Amino acid sequence: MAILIDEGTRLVVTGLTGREGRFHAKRNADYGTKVVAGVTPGKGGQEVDGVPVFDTVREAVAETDANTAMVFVPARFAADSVMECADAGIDVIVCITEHIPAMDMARVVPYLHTRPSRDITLIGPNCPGVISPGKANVGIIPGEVCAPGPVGLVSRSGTLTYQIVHELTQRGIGQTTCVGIGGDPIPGSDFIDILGRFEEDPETELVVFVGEIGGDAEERAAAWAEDNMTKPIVAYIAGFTAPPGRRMGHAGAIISGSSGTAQAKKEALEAAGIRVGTNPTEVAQLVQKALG
Amino acid sequence: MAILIDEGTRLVVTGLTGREGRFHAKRNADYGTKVVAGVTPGKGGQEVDGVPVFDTVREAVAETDANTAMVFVPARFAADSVMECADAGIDVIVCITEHIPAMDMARVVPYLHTRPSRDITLIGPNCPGVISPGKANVGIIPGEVCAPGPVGLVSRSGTLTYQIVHELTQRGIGQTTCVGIGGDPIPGSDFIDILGRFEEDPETELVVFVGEIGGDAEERAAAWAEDNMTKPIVAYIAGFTAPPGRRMGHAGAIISGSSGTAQAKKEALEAAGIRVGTNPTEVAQLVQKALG
Amino acid sequence: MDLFEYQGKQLLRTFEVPVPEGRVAATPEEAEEAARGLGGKVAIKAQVQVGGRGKAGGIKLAGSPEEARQRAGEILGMDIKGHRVGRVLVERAGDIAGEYYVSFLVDRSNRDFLGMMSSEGGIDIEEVAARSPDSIARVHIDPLYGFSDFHARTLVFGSGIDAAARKEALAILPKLYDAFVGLDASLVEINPLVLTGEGRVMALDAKVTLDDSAAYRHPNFDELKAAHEVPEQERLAAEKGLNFIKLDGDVGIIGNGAGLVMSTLDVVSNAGGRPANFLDVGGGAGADVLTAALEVITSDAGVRSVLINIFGGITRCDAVAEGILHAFRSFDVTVPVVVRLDGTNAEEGRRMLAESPQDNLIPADTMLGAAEKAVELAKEAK
Amino acid sequence: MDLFEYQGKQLLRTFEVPVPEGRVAATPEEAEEAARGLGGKVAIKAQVQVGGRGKAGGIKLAGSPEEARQRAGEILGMDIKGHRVGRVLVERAGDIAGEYYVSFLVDRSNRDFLGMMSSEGGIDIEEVAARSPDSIARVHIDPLYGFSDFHARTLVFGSGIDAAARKEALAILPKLYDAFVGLDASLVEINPLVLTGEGRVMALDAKVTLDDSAAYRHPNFDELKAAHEVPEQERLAAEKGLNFIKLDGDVGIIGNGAGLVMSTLDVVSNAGGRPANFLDVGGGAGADVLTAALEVITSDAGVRSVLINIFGGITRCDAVAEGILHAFRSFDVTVPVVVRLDGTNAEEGRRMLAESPQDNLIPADTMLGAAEKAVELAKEAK
Repeated sequence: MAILIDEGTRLVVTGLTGREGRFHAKRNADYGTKVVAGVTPGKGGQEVDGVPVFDTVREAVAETDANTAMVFVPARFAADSVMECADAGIDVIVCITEHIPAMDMARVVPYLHTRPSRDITLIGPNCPGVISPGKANVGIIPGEVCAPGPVGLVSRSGTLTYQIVHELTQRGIGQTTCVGIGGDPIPGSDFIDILGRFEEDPETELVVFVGEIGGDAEERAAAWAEDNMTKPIVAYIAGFTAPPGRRMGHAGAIISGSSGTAQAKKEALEAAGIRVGTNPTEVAQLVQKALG
Repeated sequence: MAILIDEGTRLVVTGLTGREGRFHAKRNADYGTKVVAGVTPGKGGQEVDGVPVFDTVREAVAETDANTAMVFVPARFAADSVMECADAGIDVIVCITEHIPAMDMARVVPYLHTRPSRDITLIGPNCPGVISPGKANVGIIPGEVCAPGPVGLVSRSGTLTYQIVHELTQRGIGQTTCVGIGGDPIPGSDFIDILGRFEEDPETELVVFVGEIGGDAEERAAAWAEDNMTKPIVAYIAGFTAPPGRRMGHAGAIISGSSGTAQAKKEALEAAGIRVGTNPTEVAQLVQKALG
Repeated sequence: MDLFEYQGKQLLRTFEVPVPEGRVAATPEEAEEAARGLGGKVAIKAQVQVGGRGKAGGIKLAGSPEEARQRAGEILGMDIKGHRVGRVLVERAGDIAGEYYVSFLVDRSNRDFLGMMSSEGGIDIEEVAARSPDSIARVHIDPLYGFSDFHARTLVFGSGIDAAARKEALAILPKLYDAFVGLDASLVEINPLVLTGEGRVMALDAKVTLDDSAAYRHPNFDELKAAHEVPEQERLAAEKGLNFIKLDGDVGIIGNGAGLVMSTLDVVSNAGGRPANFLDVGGGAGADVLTAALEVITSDAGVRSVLINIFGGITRCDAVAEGILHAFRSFDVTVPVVVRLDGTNAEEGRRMLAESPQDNLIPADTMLGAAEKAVELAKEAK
Repeated sequence: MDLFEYQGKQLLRTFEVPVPEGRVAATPEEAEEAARGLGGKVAIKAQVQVGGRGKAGGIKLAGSPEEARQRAGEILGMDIKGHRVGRVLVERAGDIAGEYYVSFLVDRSNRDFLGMMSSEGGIDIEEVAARSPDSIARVHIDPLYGFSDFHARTLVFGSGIDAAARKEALAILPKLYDAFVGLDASLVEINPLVLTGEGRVMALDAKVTLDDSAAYRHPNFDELKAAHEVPEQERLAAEKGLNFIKLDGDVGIIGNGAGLVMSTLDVVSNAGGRPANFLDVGGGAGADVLTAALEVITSDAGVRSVLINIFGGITRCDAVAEGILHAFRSFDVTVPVVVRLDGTNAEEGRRMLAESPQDNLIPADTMLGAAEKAVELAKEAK
């Protein structure tokens, strides 16, 4: 088992005919992911590396039974592409595109969450994607650093995720699934959404949780985990010495009652009984210890 | 028991200081309904027939624990008033106001249905309201024609509802609750929503269902009832000899695959095992027979 | 309100939806002048709110201003399925390379909006739906989110319209949706949307239905409405705020509330009668409204008897009785009037009627009884 | 991007939000002319992006154009909490009858928008929240539905602002919301919103933060940005598409990805070092980007050692190595550069670096090891 993606994943890639889309779709396919379709309006009927291209996601789904989508179109078209995937019946959408305006995501995320009788999961935007080692890779996480095993990982960061996964794998600790949720103001999925899935996944024995300064997603996740998670969690927070940002200012701080600093997040996590490593190496050591 | 409203109903009336609002709120209070607050922006602090008036619904709820709202403001302010009630924590909203633009309801109804962790029921707009005889009356249904008993009634019509209730009461057949859902293109609640509640209400033994020509709400309800209702239903459809409307034309007809005629609705209901009376008197006779 | 084609196109133009250049004419001379202004070949199109005008001879081409006058003369005044042609639309005509169908409407069942597009235009969409359902692409639009680019692509690529028409169609669809929402329409239907010989895409016809409830936020609503010819009695009733519809039987019907009125029509039919007309006095009608209603109903020459069926809620039956009695005092009511009152203050109302000396004012106890009596009296009066 | 007060007000004015009449001045003479144009009493306000400018002497009143010149001369060039005052806003000043607070912002936790209003304005909202939380009304706004009249009433009546200010405040709030959404802002904060002696309500201050990702749909974005003074090195880096931040230590840091860079800063600090600056080369950086990054980093005089920490994903480590080697060939790199490579093509990259004859190019196997080495070398260099 794994979460979100596995051997049953049939991937449609929007923006497949673009340089980046084609490059990463090829890497995902080489990893073993079933990349069954691409979508670029007006290019229906073409092929890219043997993958058929359609004009619309709806057509791609009808012809190939795609059940998962990777969105790789430029920022100004990405929100629309995410909705097209949802409308076409895709339930797991991974949006790699960065720099999507927050106003777009502020409308798309609630749109996805309120489709009647549907449970649509959006990962991202501005994220490295999802990998279930040995099963499927959707996104840009380098498959070589991962290995199958009992750890679930969820992270707001990209390369920092690779670093931590690398440290785990080097110690012989594999992963069920690694999920990069992205660092945008309004992510499709937050820590809580993914923690809940790991809690329900029988193969995941422990969860690694990688946060950053800013916002209060880590604090909320800590509170939620205390009440809802039975599996052990090891956390890491980046940004203890980063210069404070100006984003949101006073008004932002009084919404959440949180300062958003790494120290505050660490304290919230520890108060919820979650161990926090001071660097990626220590995180891997804590995981090793916890798994016994 | 009853559905939607009962002895525990604490009613806030928006538009209480208007002529119509005041008149009907008084009638509802005289019937025994607990009318605890009115709302008119800028008139907070006043009283109407002993009922305190507040500037906002939020304040009214905070001060009086109102749990049900009756919306009686003019059409151009009604959609906003409905949303204000929802935002203030009210879960049962009865909107009497007629002539609300369909575009407004097209946005308000899905808005209400997608509030996270909330189950908000809107009855109406353009409806006569809800009465649970002997318990509470919210709206303009004349309480005198009703009596407590085992029949649940749901209707798209106003005065036709009174006629049918009257026929039942005259035969000694009382009602748990009578619900006028209104005849607008996009109603807050449709037949299915209300049938489901009657099915779950232990005191309701039989449901009377009053439809009209136009749309396909009756056909959908018939199909739903066949699969989901264990309680007997007696139906009435008005408009067998009404001249065909031009509304929606061909495009409308192909959406639902239904002609929207009374005959088509009757056939759909009968195909679902529901008896259909040819006039209000016969409906009452069928109910009498079914109750034994 | 259903708009005339020319009105719909005028409004669509304000949303930048391309439509052929055209002018409205009410006389052959105006049509000639319009054709001269437009230059070249023109189409003369009857402005009626009924389908099939083409087959009925309501659309003709003209190659010159003189011919335009002649064709307009043939079309103006025509009767198309009961609709008299009072105006024609004179439009520049050109080659057509493709005909499609597109519409936006309120989908009551799904509580959302529906967009439809088909590669087969110019014929009834119902016919297309029956014959080649796959040629119709449909997309549901969440009224909260609105129309996004993918909705347009779903319609354009899904319907399989000609590749040459795609780009402009993709640009036109959001404008049509904006018009649909911005006009408070319940239907915007373009049939056909055409690809011209020059490769342009435009709306060759337009069926737009506006929401009367939203009239208050559209200052031009009354002006649009004024162009519609309404039968004299309906107009008279409308002026008094009453909803009057003419039918072809002999029992005049007054009731309060659409459902009760429809039910009354059904009951009269079941009793073997045929309604001559009906009039809904709505909720909370006072004495003056009833007097006016009776005046309108009895002014219909086909009426042999009248059935007044009132169930009082907001409406008070004593006020209804007062209005009826006032009508009898104010003008000559020659036909029998059967009155059934129930609900609020019904006893008082019945007492007032019972005390009236009028022979042709007949109280009834029940709706069924009242209907039977009115039908019987109408038959006797023949 | 955080806007200057005068920029925020310019934009709000386009959404019909009332603001005092005013002009920007960069010299005392311009301030004098602005004051003459406005007439009467004016306020001279330092344009800096930091709170507390009033207490710091950054806001002064002037009764005449001459006095305006004098006051502007005092304020221009001031240093307010590290921000140099380059411009002042000269605004017409009047009596104030009430001061309130209002803001709209993206609420990340609830994935919606939040509107806040308080009857206590002119002071930090955090202070108000701590002292009298009941004076702050809050309303969540569904981005799909937007701002409705009841949201405005909830804020206005809920905050308890003066009755005399209600009507205009109710009219201003939807405009502020329109500005918030229309500008792609993440924050629009008016503190204070004032009731003037004449009974008008207007925005006396404005803090507007725009979403850089939405710049493409705002043609004026670059112009607004151009008014912001950026340190020379940051500007240089930005021109090359790099994200450079100056700090006050001695270890220069280059990494790929914000999270990894932040983590590297933390690890350097834990190893007893102090970062001099950091530079995120982002995803997929090629050789030229690394060369440029090294050039920017080493041009910082405070740098005693450099730590390059790359985890290759899209970024290929061989390209990174090539860029570093190219930098060493292209310009004089005098400080030691510790390089740690992992991920895509790491072996090839490490081999390339190992073959380099440069003494001050030091490969490291792990992130921790690399950080310790860089810290040690920085200390040695002192």
